[in-house]
Amino acid sequence: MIQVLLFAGLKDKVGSSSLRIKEENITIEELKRTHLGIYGVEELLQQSMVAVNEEYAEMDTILKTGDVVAFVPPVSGG
Amino acid sequence: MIQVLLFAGLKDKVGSSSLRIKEENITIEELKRTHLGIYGVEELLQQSMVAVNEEYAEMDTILKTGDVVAFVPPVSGG
Amino acid sequence: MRQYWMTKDPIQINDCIERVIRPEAGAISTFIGIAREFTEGKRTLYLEYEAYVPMAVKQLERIGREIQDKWPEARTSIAHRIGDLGISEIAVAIAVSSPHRDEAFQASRYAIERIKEIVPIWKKEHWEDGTKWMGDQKEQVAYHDGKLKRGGK
Amino acid sequence: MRQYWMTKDPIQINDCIERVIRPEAGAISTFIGIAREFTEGKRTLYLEYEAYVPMAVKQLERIGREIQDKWPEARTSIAHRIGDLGISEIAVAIAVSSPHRDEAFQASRYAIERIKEIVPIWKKEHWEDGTKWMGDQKEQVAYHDGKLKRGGK
Repeated sequence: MIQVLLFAGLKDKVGSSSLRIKEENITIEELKRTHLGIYGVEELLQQSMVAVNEEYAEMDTILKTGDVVAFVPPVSGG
Repeated sequence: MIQVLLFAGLKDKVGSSSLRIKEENITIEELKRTHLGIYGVEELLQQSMVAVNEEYAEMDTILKTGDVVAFVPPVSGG
Repeated sequence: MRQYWMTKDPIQINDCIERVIRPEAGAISTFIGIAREFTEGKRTLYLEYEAYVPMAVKQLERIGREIQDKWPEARTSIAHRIGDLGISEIAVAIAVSSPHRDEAFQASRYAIERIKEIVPIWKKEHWEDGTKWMGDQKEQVAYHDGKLKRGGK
Repeated sequence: MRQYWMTKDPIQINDCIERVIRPEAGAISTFIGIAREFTEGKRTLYLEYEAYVPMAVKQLERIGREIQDKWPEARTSIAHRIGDLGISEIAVAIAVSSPHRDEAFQASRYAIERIKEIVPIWKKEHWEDGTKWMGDQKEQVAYHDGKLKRGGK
């Protein structure tokens, strides 16, 4: 089980701030392709940074069960 | 009558914060030479800016009676 | 007392300042981001900030470490608001102290630039005629391919 | 409410900040100069500031006009303390607001540099083993011949 967190415009378009996906030992890139394609948010995902367990990570990071993956659309704090 | 204001190290060395000098129609440069030489503060005066009636002025400014001349040693506010 | 925090409550700049004062400090540079009502004539009613809070705190702490690496004598504190903000309310407050002013200015500037690059916080503008999640305000190409712009040393 | 003032009372940075907030402002940069206890290991007991007060106020106002000329959307407020200051007390507080952060940072930096050039205020250090009127901390050659370094446009 992998938990996916979504924020801001990404959350609004997907219609949820959190998804639970029954997978493990896949890369973030694979997770995006096989499980997030249905939401029509390719462009926003493409622009987003990604974090695993609250630390920025690369798209080829392999996800283990229990990992929390956050897609971070372009930030606008400050 | 011209009033001379002194500050900080200049005030300490002259021993007064204010002098009254019975003169008029002289330049600041002349005032320095003829009336402030006795205090042994040539170097400090040389480093100082000068203001007439609360505005910075040049050394060749001619002083009128009632003018307030301030010698402004290198400043250190902030 | 935490140096870096996210809060739903109004921020006081003095809360950051008191965290960076120390006997060696002669200069404090602060930066305060406030909710602007008018942007080129367009009126904002209020702002809404969302954040990935635990990660945002970690990223603020990371910025603090980057500053300490670059300017070892600087001390930094940062607070960022979340939730709804009225006009002129404080969104972000940064305070950096250092013995002399040059490092304090540089470091507080660095902090706000890094916040806009790496801290997972998002601003939603609420105008009279609609809303929009803002993003990519630095127009960093780095964002477009989803890669993180590295800072620090 | 005056934007620029000299005072014998403790300064609160919020007194400057509230004077520069306006609906168009999205950024406020402040600079706070505080009495530093340790300078390269040497201990200061307290500081004493003397000023030519009416002229100092005029020069602070002049700095405000110079800032307005350079950054028309900036708003500035400056307060400077006189008399005796304990360690970590505020000697000078500057706040500059503007729509965007770049001008706010530039203008507050400009303000403190100009204060150290043209405002008739003097600091006396009181150490454990003596006192000294400080001067010429910017090491501006301009001072040495008694000429004023011109700012503004």
